[in-house]
Amino acid sequence: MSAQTNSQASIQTSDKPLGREQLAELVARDIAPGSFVNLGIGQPTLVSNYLKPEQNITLHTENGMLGMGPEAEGDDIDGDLINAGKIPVTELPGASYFHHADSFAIMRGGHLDICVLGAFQVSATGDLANWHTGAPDAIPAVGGAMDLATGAKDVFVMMTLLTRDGASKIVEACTYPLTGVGCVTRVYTDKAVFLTGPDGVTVRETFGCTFEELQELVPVPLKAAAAVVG
Amino acid sequence: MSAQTNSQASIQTSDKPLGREQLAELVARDIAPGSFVNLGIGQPTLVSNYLKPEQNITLHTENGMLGMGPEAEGDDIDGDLINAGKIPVTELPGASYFHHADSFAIMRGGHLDICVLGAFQVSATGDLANWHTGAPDAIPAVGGAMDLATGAKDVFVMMTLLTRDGASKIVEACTYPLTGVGCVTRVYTDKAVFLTGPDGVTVRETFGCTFEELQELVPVPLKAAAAVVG
Amino acid sequence: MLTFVDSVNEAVSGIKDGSTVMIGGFGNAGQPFELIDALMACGAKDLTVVNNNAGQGDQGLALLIKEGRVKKMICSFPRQSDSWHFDAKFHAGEIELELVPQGNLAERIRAAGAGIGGFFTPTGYGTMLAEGKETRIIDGRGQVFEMPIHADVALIKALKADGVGNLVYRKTARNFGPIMAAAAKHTVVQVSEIVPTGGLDPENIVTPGIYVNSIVKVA
Amino acid sequence: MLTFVDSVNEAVSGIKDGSTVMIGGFGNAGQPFELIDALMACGAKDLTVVNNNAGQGDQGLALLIKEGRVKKMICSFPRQSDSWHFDAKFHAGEIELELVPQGNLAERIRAAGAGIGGFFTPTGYGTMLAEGKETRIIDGRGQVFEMPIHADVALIKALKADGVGNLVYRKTARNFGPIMAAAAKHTVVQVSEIVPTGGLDPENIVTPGIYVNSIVKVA
Repeated sequence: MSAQTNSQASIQTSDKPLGREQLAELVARDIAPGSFVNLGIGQPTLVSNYLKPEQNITLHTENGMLGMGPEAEGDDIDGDLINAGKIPVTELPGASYFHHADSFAIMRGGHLDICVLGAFQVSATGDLANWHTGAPDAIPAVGGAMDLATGAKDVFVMMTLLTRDGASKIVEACTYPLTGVGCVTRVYTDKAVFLTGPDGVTVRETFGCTFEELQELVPVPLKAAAAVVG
Repeated sequence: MSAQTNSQASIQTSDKPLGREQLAELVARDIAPGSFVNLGIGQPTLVSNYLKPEQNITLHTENGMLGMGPEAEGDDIDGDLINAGKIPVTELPGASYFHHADSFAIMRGGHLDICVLGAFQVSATGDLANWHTGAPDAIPAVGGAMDLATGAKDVFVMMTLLTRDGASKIVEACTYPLTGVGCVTRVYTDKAVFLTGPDGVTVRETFGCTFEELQELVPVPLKAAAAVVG
Repeated sequence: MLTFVDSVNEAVSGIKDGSTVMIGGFGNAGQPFELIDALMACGAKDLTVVNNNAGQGDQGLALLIKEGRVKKMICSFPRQSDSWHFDAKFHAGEIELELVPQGNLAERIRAAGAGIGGFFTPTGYGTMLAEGKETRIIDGRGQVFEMPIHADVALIKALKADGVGNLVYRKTARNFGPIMAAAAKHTVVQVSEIVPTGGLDPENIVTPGIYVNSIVKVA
Repeated sequence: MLTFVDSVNEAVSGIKDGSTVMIGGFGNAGQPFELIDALMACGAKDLTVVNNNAGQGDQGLALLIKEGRVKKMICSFPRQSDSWHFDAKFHAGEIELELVPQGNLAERIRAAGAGIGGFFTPTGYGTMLAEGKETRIIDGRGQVFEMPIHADVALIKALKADGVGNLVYRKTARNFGPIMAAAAKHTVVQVSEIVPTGGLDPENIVTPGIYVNSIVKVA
């Protein structure tokens, strides 16, 4: 019991919850050197600001490019060079262009090391819901979300842990329509980093709360990361 | 009956059976201007010698090229530029190269107007047997034959009508292993040109024999081409 | 048979009421704006349109939808901040939507061009977009059966064409062009430049001329 | 992870007994002769080899077969005038043959790289090569179900690589290279030239570096 208490204490790595930028910086730091990565639209795009040149990360955009550079500004803006969010971007040395089927073959064939996505909900077994609120009058739009969720070797989710109403977005089973089944491997939130998989949810670290406080917020049983326990 | 006799007489367009070169010339003449064509290994390759520049025919080779030119000679021989028969060829202006899946997509997707193939047998309904003798000790080798037979809009066969033993290669049902089912649309032989399809076998023209003499040789009911009857 | 035509109106003249029309482009990149305008002008209706989106703002595909000329959209991302014409038609029940994950859209278009009768993919398995579709477990993964998407006509944009219809594209404007060109019975291409045959390197052709039927140069 | 290695022997060191190895090339064009020689030298046995043919003459793949290192061949055209080593092993019942129509071979390799679980194709329907396989009628055509072909290692030849592993090929030597690179867990490429990153036009890359693991320059 005291060992567990120790473990719970030791995984709190920050006194405060992380902000969006801090979270992006953390995700960037966790991406292994040499990885091929797709950053989803919205919050995941922030990660690119914190990737270091020595990490040698190659960014993929599903509209047909590897080796995507930063957002284009001023004279560099070229209407033929955009990312999946339709924002003008730049091309890095070593870039390549390909058509949509070849681009999605990269995703679907399991060649991307990591994709980073936003989410409405993630289940205890890694199911992802991030494309559709399920509201009867909502016009559904899926884009490449299901291909990324299903195809990448690792699917990282970035989100706040709680909804505006204070409900946990990590849930026993998703109530929103699914994007993919059992696909999420890691969840980065303002309050903790979770590892998800067939064995359930493991907490790697917490921010501004203890393991026990976190467990109070999340309606699925949590484990503390074994590596940190020792 | 006399109308039929007339028709039978009128479709004899040559006093003698055609030789291999004459047959190749006839096939070449029958290919519509602007067509995309794949010529199989062996006798069909001869057709390329009789294509006229004004026909504007584009040749495809399944190992990854459109716009193939004549066989290469002397200094033009380049080990990286070969046809499906592994013979050095040349490149014409407007040529393009692509990988094997893209090349077979051209064939399998129905984009070739015509392929010309050799055959062991063709059935009354256009089944093709041209890849395997079926002998128990034979090592089977199929290459692209099934893809061509199944994919091209029109499949022309070039062969002698009779085997060395005098048996018709146009048969009620193939006894050799099939390459494709109901795929052959036209058969060019030394003794006649046949149109094949779901409605049976129609004789377009005969060489060195009458319709009746031809029917004696071929064990399936023949019709004379309606267009020639008039 | 390849023809070079003088006007976009002539280029789209083969599009009839009830045609299935693929339209290239992702965002504005690769969108054949002038051909879409010509499609608007030609009057064809009851169209099934295949595009990644369902029109934006008050132009192009959005206008075609507004005017009630599109019976059905096959797309992956119809909802955008300025997709008000589609939104209105959809809520009024006046347009049919087949929503397809973007990778399935691309692969189904590719399958049509490559003569594939259908394929299994993990994308969409276990989601509402697989409802009513055949599924099976292959190598331990749930997979969904998807069918090819064929079209009567494709309208696409390329950078250059040569005299035999070989095409090259520019940057991410390539997107759906090459696969739509192969999937349609009749492919219409607007290009910025026409070069003599032999003017494009055979190693760098992205769409071979066999897939191209009509080319029009747009200034 | 991409590495540039100094020798072909080092390049093939990941090949183990029982590996499935794809070997590029059609005829001599695109054949990675030096990598095949290194595979011969490394001693790995019980191999499954995927190649269009089954070796010719007394070199390369033919030697590997002669030495009994190949348990199974997956190919479209094993019988050639000089395929005597394969012929002998086959007649002695010492090698297994999976004969695949060439287009199915290419499409199955492509499917592996693209994450397709299987597909239906008209090629082979009604023939002995469809015996025992699932079939169905789609749009009035008989079709056969074919599964992807994955590999542990691909050995291919390209013309040039840049510093991030992007590849370009030369003429019909391109053939199986791009699809095998995508279908294997580990892709080894022999190239004639290595150019600095940025030295290949992004529009003209045929195999993006994401598919490449080891590059060796062969004089």
